[in-house]
Amino acid sequence: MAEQSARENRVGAAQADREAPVAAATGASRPFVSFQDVSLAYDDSGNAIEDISLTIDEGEFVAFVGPSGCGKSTFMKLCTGLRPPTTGKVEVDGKPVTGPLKISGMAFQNATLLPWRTTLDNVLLPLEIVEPYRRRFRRDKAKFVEQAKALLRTVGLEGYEHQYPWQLSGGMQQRASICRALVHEPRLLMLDEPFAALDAFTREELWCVLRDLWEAQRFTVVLVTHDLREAVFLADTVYVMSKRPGRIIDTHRIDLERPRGLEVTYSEPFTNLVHGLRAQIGEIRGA
Amino acid sequence: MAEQSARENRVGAAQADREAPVAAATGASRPFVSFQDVSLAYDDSGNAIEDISLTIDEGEFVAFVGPSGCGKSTFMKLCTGLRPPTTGKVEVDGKPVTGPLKISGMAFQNATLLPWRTTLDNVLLPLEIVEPYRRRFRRDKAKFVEQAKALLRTVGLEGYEHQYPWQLSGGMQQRASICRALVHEPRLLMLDEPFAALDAFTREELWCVLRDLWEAQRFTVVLVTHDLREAVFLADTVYVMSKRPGRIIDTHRIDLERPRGLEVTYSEPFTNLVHGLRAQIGEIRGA
Amino acid sequence: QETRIRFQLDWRFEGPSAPFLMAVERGYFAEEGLNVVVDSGSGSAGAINRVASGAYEMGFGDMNALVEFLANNPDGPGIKGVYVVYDGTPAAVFARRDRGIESPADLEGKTMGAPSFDTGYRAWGIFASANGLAADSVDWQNVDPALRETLLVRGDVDAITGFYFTSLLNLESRGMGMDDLTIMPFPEFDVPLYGNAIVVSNRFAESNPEAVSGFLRAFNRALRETLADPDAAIQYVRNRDSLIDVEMETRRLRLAIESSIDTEDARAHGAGAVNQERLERSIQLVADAYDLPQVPDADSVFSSEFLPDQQDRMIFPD
Amino acid sequence: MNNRMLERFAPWIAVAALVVIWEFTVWILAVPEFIFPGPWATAQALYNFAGPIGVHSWQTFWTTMVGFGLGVATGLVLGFIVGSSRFMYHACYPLLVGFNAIPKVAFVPILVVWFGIGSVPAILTAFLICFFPILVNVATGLATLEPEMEDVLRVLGAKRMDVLLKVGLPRSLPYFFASLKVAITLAFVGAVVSETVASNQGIGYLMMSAGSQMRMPLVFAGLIVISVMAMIMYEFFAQLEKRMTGWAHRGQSSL
Amino acid sequence: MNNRMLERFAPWIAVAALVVIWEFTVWILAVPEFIFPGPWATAQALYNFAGPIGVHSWQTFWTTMVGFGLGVATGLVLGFIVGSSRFMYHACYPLLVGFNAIPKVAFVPILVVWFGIGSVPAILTAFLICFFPILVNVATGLATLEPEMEDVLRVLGAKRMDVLLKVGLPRSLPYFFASLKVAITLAFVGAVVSETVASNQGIGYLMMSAGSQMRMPLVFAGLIVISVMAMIMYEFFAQLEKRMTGWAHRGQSSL
Ligand SMILES: Nc1ncnc2c1ncn2[C@@H]1O[C@H](COP(=O)(O)OP(=O)(O)OP(=O)(O)O)[C@@H](O)[C@H]1O
Ligand SMILES: Nc1ncnc2c1ncn2[C@@H]1O[C@H](COP(=O)(O)OP(=O)(O)OP(=O)(O)O)[C@@H](O)[C@H]1O
Ligand SMILES: Cc1ncc(C[n+]2csc(CCO)c2C)c(N)n1
Ligand SMILES: [Mg+2]
Ligand SMILES: [Mg+2]
Repeated sequence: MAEQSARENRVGAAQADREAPVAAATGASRPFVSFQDVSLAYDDSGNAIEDISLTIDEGEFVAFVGPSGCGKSTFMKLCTGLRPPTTGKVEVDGKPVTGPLKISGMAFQNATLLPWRTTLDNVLLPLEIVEPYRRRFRRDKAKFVEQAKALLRTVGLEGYEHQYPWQLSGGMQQRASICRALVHEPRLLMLDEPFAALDAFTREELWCVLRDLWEAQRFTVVLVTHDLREAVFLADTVYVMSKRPGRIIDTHRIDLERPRGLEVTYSEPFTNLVHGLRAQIGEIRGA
Repeated sequence: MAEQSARENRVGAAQADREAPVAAATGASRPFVSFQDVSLAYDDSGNAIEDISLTIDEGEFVAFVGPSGCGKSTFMKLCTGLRPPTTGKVEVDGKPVTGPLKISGMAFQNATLLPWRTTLDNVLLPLEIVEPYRRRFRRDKAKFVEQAKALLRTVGLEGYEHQYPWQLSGGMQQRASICRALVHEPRLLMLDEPFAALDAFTREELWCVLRDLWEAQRFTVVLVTHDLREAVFLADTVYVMSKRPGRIIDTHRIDLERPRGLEVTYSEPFTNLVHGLRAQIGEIRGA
Repeated sequence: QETRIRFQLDWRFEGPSAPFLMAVERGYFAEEGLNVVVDSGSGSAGAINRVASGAYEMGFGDMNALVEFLANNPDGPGIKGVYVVYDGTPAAVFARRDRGIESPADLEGKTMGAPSFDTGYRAWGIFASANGLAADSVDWQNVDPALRETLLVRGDVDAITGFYFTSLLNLESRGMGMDDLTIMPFPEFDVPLYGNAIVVSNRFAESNPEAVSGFLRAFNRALRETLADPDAAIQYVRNRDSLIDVEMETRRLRLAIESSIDTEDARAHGAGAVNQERLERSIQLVADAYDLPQVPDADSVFSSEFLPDQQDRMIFPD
Repeated sequence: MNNRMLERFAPWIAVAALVVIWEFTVWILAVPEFIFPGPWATAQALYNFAGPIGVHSWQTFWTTMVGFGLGVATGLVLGFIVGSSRFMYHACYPLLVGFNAIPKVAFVPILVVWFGIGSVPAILTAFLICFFPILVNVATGLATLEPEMEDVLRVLGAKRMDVLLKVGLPRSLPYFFASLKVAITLAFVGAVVSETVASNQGIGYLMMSAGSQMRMPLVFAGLIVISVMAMIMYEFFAQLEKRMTGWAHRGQSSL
Repeated sequence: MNNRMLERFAPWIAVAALVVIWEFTVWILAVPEFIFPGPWATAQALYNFAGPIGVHSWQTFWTTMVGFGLGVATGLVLGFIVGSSRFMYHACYPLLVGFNAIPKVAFVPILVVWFGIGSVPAILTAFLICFFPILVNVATGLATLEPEMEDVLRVLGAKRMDVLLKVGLPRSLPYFFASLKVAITLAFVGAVVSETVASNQGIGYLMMSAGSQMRMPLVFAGLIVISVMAMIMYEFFAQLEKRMTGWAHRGQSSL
């Protein structure tokens, strides 16, 4: 059953999927992020991404996969408004994106923790900036600190709250950075290869943490990853991007039942999906 | 496929006109790196790694795996002399390590390219520092540039030589950093999660590049990775480290025949090894 | 109802400022209904500027600089002298005897040092023509006031100009005494210029003529006591600035009195006053030597109307 | 531990070395006291006039501090403005450089006319002379902020001001402190120079007055006192810096 | 394009604004010319004395440049030493701060005595006054080098010198240029101040001499000329900086 749908997707018209995205598990879906013919050229060396058109529903969990340098991080920057598109239109929550959004949280590809702040203070940063936390920050500091500590605990950083980022290992920095992206409960969560520096077990543990958070709050997630199992396990939709200039060349709906447990990764539909994706990316690279 | 073999050939060609590689230890092995009861504590929060005793032979390819934060990068720092051990003794090439070695090349966990140098100049950096290249650098610059460009080509960065690091994607930076570690043909090559930011295909391609270089020159390689398939595919010996404080809790000899082709990764002995390792690491974490 | 007067000295608190400080401390100004604040200055010419600018009501500055100011700023704020203290300009030439300089004529072809604002340098043309010397027959070196004596002692220059009672002391402390020097004070070499005078801005003098008269009365009284007992007067300087070298300042005060205050003219006409004819002549000389655009009127340069009576100004001890 | 001891005593060792060199130079070149007094004569002057020197020092110290405070505030604000807008950068920088190439003594007479002689011209001169290095380093810090670090805040929808306060300033803090070291010395120079022209008090007055009486040991005593005051301020900032920018100096520990 | 034009003209707009403010201030406060001449009187003086001003400017310019060159070299070397050793940092920094708090005019007489009247004291004063900001920024750059970046070279067995040259210096280059901006202004101040003490040439002499003749417009013309020379040097360094530290200013383009 699932195998069949995977095959359908691979063969099926990407066009159709894009125009009519299927509702996220809740049922009623509302377009939240929409790209219309978006291209971006950093300089005169040509487009980094090209002609991207897609819609992400509110509460949808999407993943992007594609070869290194294809423009995934660039897509993230466009989505959060860090960069304006060279051509085309980006809309989030019905409004055109003119500058950085106030509703997003992002874990960058490299952790970019601020070296003058302890891990805890780094995680608290969004609460100092984003309303309505900002207004209450001084008053409710103790509460916020508790929240941040709880979050750090879930990623296994208990006891490192008062360490500076440079005192953490690469993987620990990355985990702290994930906490920073989550702490203010953003409506749009952007994760750029958030688990790349982690061992398989920690990674899978964090998949579950993320899954549970998402199940509970149903924010919109955009995940960039090179781990196809990760993409399939977590996402509702997986977008496949081509080599530079990056275009969306395929869209896979992942219909695995939710909530998904780790055991699903050993199921056949899952492995089929992963292998399908893998083969497709292999083709792209060959092309 | 054809493209890949062409690439491999080019690597080989670049190799041919280089210096005579260090005595390739095909059979006769000689201890090259030796750790005796080494521990390191960064601060008073306790040991980061503890009681490490091991020997790495000249020309051996070893891999380290272990949970995030267990001390793998710390081990690398000890090995290259960037840090002195708190207790114990580190010897490389028969001499105690008192400061940074002059015979090593290292790809750090985060790319750490110098932002004021173009990609090409970043790759050339070791040649400006390490003897005997240093002495000849001005004279033979054109030749060195050719070598560096060839190396960049093998990792798929052709055309990006004159870009600055911040104009590259995360994975591209990491690939440039690998080139920088290789360009001066170090006798001891240290790679700290070098392929973490790459998609599966680029990654496997680079496995082969690394394998071929190693087969040709038989330098000593220490690889840290979270990808168990990577460890098993490339290494002669896989060391498994425990949670912090990191100790070596197991050593796996990988007896897969060399040279190994990518098809070996689908063979049963390979998958058994990977699963075995995986299970073991799962236990460590559980403990 | 006290009248407030900000008073600008020509220089730091040194021996010659004794009468001003004495008048403050003994309450002579207060007795005249004045509240006088005395500030140290940074040059006899600078004092003119500071009074003219309105930063100070009165000051102690160089008459020749005053002439220059009036000539350059005919439409500017008026300022005038009301009491000449240094009847003869203290400017003097100090020359090295071992360079064969015994008289003005010997200065020909020599190198002389002075700061560019020094009266001796500015009025050099007057000195030269009065002594039969071509004005451009010496080379001038611009040097900081604190450096000129050092350069003379080291022989970098053959002669310097400077205030008599300052340069002499400075040279002596560098081991060059009267015996090694040919000293040519301008007044003794037919330069009739006046030296420093008490000056007042016209604006203040017009609105507070009584205050100006009162100031001069009080000052005149203090000057009399200073002339009578310089050693005692120095105490008032010391009280204001405890860092001074009492012995040296006493010496400076005595030299100032001998060379510039207690002159024949002053003894004859009383301290503070000017000789109208000499004043006019010196204005003309300054106008020529300084190359001024016009010659200020003698009445705009000095006014005797605020001076105490002549017999009150006969203050010189026998 | 031994190393730390060495560090603690390093400044004293250096001072001692300097005094020895000074004495030795004066002795070997037979420099006369009225040009360049030796440390001994200077120490005597310091001792003999300790009282008045103390009074004058205090005057110089507080005027310098007020001017310095103004300078820091102005330097920060202008640095902010210049560093965060390309237009202001291009418009203001050349002018500011031009302004700062003017010896500030030239302004003292004007200040005297407006404010009379005394503490105000000294404060203002100290201020005018010392804000520029701060401005330059703050502006440079903000203008060279890595976009990656900026993005961390921008992605949260932070306002420009937030970015500057939370990333720009902390990041340029080591250089801000560096500029304080330059600025404090200039502030002292400014105050002292102003006092030489327009004051009855302060080390500048003392030096001028001693200089015109050719008492070079006293002049040098004044110079020493300025140096010492500046060094004390330096120590103060060094402590502050240590607490606030330890993260930036972490490399040093392993050297 | 429009933006770039605006940037190009920004300094001229600022200069024009300044002149207007200057004229307006002089006019509204009715400041007399003998204290603070307006731009018109200054311009006239500039025009009327263009010849001598040119000669004096050239003297000041070249002495300043020589002194500045020495200062840059010394600042770099001392910054290197101070920035790369904790011991030297602790030993030298306080002393250097103390030294720099001393107004350099105080040394001019000594320099004149040792080197005679002429260009040498001006050069040396410019040098003494300008090396410190460079030293401070270079030292700070080296002392705050991220260990991660250092390790890139250290792992190759690079000598300390290599690390400093290949990583330390490039990394602190933006701040090195920042310090040049401060240093060039100080160098001009130093040369001019020295010329006022003992010289027959240079803008310092011209200003002294004009000042003693109460020709304030000419004094101000001198000040303007110094400013302009400093601004020209600034433009020169700005061009150099643009070529050499573009990588550090990359954030600005997107602002
Ligand atoms: N700031 C920049 N200036 C110029 N070019 C850039 C810049 N950032 C990225 N690029 C280029 O844009 C392309 C896409 O980069 P991007 O970072 O989006 O890739 P990516 O898909 O995230 O790759 P990776 O998986 O390696 O992180 C690359 O070719 C890169 O060289
Ligand atoms: N500079 C430092 N100062 C203090 N503690 C440090 C420092 N660097 C690392 N540590 C600590 O040492 C431990 C081991 O760190 P290390 O970087 O070696 O881990 P790792 O095995 O490389 O982990 P990862 O896979 O996440 O990169 C961690 O707990 C970390 O917090
Ligand atoms: C850094 C610096 N040091 C000293 C001075 C002061 N100055 C210049 S000229 C002069 C003597 C005037 O007769 C004095 C005291 C300054 N402006 N800037
Ligand atoms: Mg990326
Ligand atoms: Mg690591």
